[in-house]
Amino acid sequence: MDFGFKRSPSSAVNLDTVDHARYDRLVQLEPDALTCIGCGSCSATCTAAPWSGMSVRKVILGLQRGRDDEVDRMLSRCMLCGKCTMVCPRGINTRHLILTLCRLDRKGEVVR
Amino acid sequence: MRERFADAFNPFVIPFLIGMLFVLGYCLVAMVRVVAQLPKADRKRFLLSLITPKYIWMNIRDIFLNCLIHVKLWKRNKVLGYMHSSIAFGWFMLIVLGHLEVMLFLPERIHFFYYPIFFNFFVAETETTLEGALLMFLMDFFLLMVLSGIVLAIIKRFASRIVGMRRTTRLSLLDRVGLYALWSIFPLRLLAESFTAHISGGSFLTIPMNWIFRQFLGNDLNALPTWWAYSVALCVFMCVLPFTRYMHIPAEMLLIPMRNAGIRIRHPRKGFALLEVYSCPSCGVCIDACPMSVRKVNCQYTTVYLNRQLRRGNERRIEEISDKCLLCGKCTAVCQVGVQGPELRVAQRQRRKYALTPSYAGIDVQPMAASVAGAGGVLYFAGCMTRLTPSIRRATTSLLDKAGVRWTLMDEEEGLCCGRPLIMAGRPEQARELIDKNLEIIRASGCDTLLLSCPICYRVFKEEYPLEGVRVVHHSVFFQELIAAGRLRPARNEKEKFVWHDPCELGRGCGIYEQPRAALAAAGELVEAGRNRAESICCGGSLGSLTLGFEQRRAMTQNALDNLTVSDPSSIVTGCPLCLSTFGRYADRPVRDIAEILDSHC
Amino acid sequence: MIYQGKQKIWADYQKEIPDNHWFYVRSCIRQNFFPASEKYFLAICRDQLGRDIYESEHHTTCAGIAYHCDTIPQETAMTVVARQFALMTEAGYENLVTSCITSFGNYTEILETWRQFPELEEKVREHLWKACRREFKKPKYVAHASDLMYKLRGEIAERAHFQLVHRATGEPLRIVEHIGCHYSKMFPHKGVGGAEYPCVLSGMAESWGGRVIDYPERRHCCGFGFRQYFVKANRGYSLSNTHKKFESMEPYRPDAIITNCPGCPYFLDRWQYVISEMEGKTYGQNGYGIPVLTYEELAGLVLGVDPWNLGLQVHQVAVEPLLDKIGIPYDPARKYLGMDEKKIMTPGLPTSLKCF
Amino acid sequence: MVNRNPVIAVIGAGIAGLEAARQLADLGYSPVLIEKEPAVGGHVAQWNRLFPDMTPAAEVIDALKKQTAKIRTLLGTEIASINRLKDGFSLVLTDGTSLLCQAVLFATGFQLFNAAKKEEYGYGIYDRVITNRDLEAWFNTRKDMRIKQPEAVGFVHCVGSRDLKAGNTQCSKVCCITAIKQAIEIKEEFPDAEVYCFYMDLRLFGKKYEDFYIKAQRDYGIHFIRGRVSEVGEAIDGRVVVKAEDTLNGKPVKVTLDLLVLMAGIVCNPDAQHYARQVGVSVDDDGFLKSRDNIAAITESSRPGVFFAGACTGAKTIPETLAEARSAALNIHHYFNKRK
Repeated sequence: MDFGFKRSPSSAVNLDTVDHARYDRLVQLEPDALTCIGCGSCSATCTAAPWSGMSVRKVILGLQRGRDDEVDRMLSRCMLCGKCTMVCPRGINTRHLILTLCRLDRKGEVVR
Repeated sequence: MRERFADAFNPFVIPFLIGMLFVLGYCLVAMVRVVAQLPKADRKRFLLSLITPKYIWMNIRDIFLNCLIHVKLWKRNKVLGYMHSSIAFGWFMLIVLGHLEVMLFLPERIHFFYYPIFFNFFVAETETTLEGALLMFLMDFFLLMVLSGIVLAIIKRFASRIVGMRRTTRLSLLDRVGLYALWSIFPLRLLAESFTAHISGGSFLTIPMNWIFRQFLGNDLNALPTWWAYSVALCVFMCVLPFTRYMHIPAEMLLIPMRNAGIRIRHPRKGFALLEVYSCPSCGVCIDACPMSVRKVNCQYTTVYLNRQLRRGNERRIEEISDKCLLCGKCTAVCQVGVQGPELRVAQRQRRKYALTPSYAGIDVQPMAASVAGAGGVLYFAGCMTRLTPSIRRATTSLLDKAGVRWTLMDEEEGLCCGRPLIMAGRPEQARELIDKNLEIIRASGCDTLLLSCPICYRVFKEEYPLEGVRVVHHSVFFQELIAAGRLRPARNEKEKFVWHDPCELGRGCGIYEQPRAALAAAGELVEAGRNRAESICCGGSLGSLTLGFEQRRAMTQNALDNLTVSDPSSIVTGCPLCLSTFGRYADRPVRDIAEILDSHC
Repeated sequence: MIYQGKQKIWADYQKEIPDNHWFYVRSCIRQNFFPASEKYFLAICRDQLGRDIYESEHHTTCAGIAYHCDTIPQETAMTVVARQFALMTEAGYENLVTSCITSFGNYTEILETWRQFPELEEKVREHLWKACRREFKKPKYVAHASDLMYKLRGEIAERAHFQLVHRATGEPLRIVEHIGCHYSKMFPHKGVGGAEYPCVLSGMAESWGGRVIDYPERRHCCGFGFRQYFVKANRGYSLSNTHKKFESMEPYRPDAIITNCPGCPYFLDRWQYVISEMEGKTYGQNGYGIPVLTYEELAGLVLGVDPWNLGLQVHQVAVEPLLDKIGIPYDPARKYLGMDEKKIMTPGLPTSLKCF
Repeated sequence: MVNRNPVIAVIGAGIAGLEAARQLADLGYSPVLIEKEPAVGGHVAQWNRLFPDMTPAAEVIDALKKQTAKIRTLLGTEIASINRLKDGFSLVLTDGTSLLCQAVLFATGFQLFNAAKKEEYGYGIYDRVITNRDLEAWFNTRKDMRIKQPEAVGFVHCVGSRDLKAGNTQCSKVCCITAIKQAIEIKEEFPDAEVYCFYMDLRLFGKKYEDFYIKAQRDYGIHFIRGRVSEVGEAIDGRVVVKAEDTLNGKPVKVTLDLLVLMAGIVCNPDAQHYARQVGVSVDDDGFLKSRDNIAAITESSRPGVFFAGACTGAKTIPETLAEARSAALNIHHYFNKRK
């Protein structure tokens, strides 16, 4: 019988071991991504957000925290309407950032 | 009238023959390749058009007007127009007349390629006969015409501003070779014919020169070398032609019938795209036209260089150039041969491979349902951008109410993107998914008019959505009609001075120029921008560019604003939310959407 | 690690612990898990160190478990606690020492609440009177039994038969101290050494010859956390906490874990078995687990009490390796003999955790 | 100009004291600088470079020193007691002498929060945990065993600021920008090191601060994590394990660092409170000296003849402090003009 003896996975992110290859490549191609201040304007204005939870802020952060599945889930809902780029207070070209990310595989290589 | 040489041959014609055969052979092969690369349907369509009288006439006319007379260029710039047509048409006439002479006097020699070209060497004619004198005169006349063109060309090369071009293209090495060959051909012909004028006869140009030469050197010795030089110059020109911008001369002759047949770019590198690339004369008109060129560093991203890189197959540069462009379409508008810069670039963007492909199939459109069934029902799609410029939406809906239109919003709470941004980014399949979703909503609404206040949306709904029975209309047009029908009565205010900015997607994109102006004229005084209509300057905010940074766009916006304010309007009016917010950022005077203006006057 | 830094902090968190005359309240669960611990605490204090410690058979639970499981309101708990105070007052004592950490936390929390809301205290006095006609004086001092033993550690060291030293190498044993959350995390100044670096257990371990090791997850809860363990759905969470601690202490190769809380030793001990069954992983040296002792058991060992009388046989993790290291004699044959020297049942052996 | 030249006791010879004394001297008064340390310059003298232009702190101090060279300065001297007289004050100094003056200027400055009080961060317990001051000292001397080729460095903002539990609910104002400055300097020293800043809020209010921040992000790739460090532990190799919540991500984060720098906040100098009580000047509930008015008269106390300059009334940046010192001098000048 089941006594409930199991190990729940830890939700903590270990920055020592987290894999951020894709993020590193991204900031090479789109250095402005570094200047994100997580203000959330992009998410707030996002056309896809209401039904998909898309958020460029979370994408940029998620990549640094190794949450690639979540990142891909969000990216695959973006419609490239470009509103996020219009509102970004730091002038990040979020639209191209998304396109660039879609071209990178998990290892951060541009797919050919 | 007598033939000078019994064997009707001289070795100096050999270079010319080589060049001639080479260039003809090359062009033939190239032409076959291009046609072969077309998709089956397109090829059929094209070949059919070649035997359809309507198209035949159209093609002949266009080729004559564009390739020889360069009417487009005349309209844009008289000097350049004269320069090009004098060379092209003059040369053409020299060839025609040459053949005419042969046909008239020595029909049996017509099968010699070189005879018409070097007629004056092989045949001694007297100008005493009428036709002789006439032909001689015409020959010299057209030669003079060409020479005048050449002189202009040389001036243009060294001081482009004199002929009214701010920037001109950087020439590649072969281009230079071709250029100098071209320049030398006609002076050499003049020399050659002058040296032989006392034997073969001549006219107002060659006779006097012949006389001058005879004062200080015996001609007969000089005659042959000059003919050699003339033939060699021709040879050089024809041999390098396929590898230089001069390839546009033959290419355009194929491009025109294909375009007339309605062929479009289907493959980024093959068929029609390839043909367009080769049709580019790298004249550089697009450099000045391109809104990006306000910053000199951006000149390298203009269409002329895209075509050059496409010829060279330099993938890195091709990607750079393709992604930088705003897709405003200005280059196409001014291009003499009508190379479609934006379409070419989008095609390149479509080549990309992606690790991640978005999908919208899962979206449930139920929450977005809107209903406005029945005749006269207007479904208003405000669009994503309009959410950042709510004034447009408010003004539009208020105008609809004032005109008593029965309407409903398609994206009241939330909505989907129209798909145009995805298409611009080179992801048409994904756009297709969105289009299907939006179609569901539109069809379900039962509307008979789809109203759009955003040209980006308007264009894609018009071009890509199968909306039989539903009228797709931009609000500027819709309101103009309401005014015409007297359902809207704007109070005209003389004191207000409006300038209309033609949004790229609305103007060049959909050819809508006059209705907005008419509507504005009803509200106040309408003034024009320095460059307007098909040549209006992109606001710099376009979604077309993937890589232009925010700061880089500023200069373009500023330049567009300077162009809009030449006649000092009291406010700048546009019909695009993107232009509105982009201009609004830097404008020194109010920027309004046409709906706002009309609403405040009704 | 700068040891002086810790000493400085310890100096800031010294609580006054009277030397003698205590009223002792037992823990609900320890009597079942570690029956000998409380017995030997009293034995050591009374017989060996000659202290006066009184306990009343009338005292009940402090209701801490029910309170922390959200099954009773604090007022009820307060009234129950008030009754314990009444018993203490009646017995003529004013120093309260508790065996259970949660009780200690509970008493401290209630007294602190009364200090801030005297009206509540009045109300509870009323309740108590109505319920059982009793009255009480608030204790002068509330200490946890480990506080007391910390105070007496020196005297114990003097009487020590054994040192916490590896007999073979002469190296001090590597001891992990685990403090129950309710000891000082709520009121740092009520615990010896405060909340961040409590020295109540490390003090004992060191004065008895051991060396305390500090590892990143030192502060972490054992995972019991009442609702975490009692609610089956949360049990995985409870286990994960313990697992996290073991993973963090493993590289230090600890010889023993000592605790001062009813739940912690139980879970630190039993979860080692569960983890070994689930993942085949053991944390002690060569296949054994890390022995987990209560501070009373440790004191007992130091003072030369027979391991089986201390009830070390009811531990899941085998203590023999530790005994061997220290050099404490024991008779394996007597391990599972009951009080009456008759054999009680011998437990079956785990699959991967080495035991005897 | 006043006929006699009154004596003004300037308590503290940090930048506020020096600047005020210099201005007073120029106005024709005779200020006396009283400094308990053996040297002038206060905290700034211990700093290496100053935000946002990376000006060497020594430059600022040397300039002030030069301008105050002629002013009477009592170094290594503390005040045993202050008594108010009919029109002035008498100070008894620890060197036994006493000083009569007509006005007292508090330039007592601040004290760095004692980072050891945040026990969970283990300052003074873990070798690899240092404070902003320690780091500046290292920039100056390059002598600190704890700093050698770190691969990962962390900065904890708001240590002892905006923290009820640490007894200081105020924002220390300069730590955010200091942390960014020091992070950049660390990155310049050790370009390969990963640098993390753990912050609650980033308060970059001053001129060019935001540019500085963007520079730190874009040019130096410094990671900013919004979340307060909860606790620090020591790994077996002596590095420190830092735990925090990445609040923007809603997940706990854990990172092992070679060096953790605590941004100790600014609290009032206890001596100041002590002297203030003696002259009957009240202490505000934030622990700093209470100005007569926090908007119109920040440099005036509620008592005639007692004036404030600099951080004794609250955390301040260097330019603010200097400006205040000047305005205090001017206040004193008007004060004497009125009396005459």
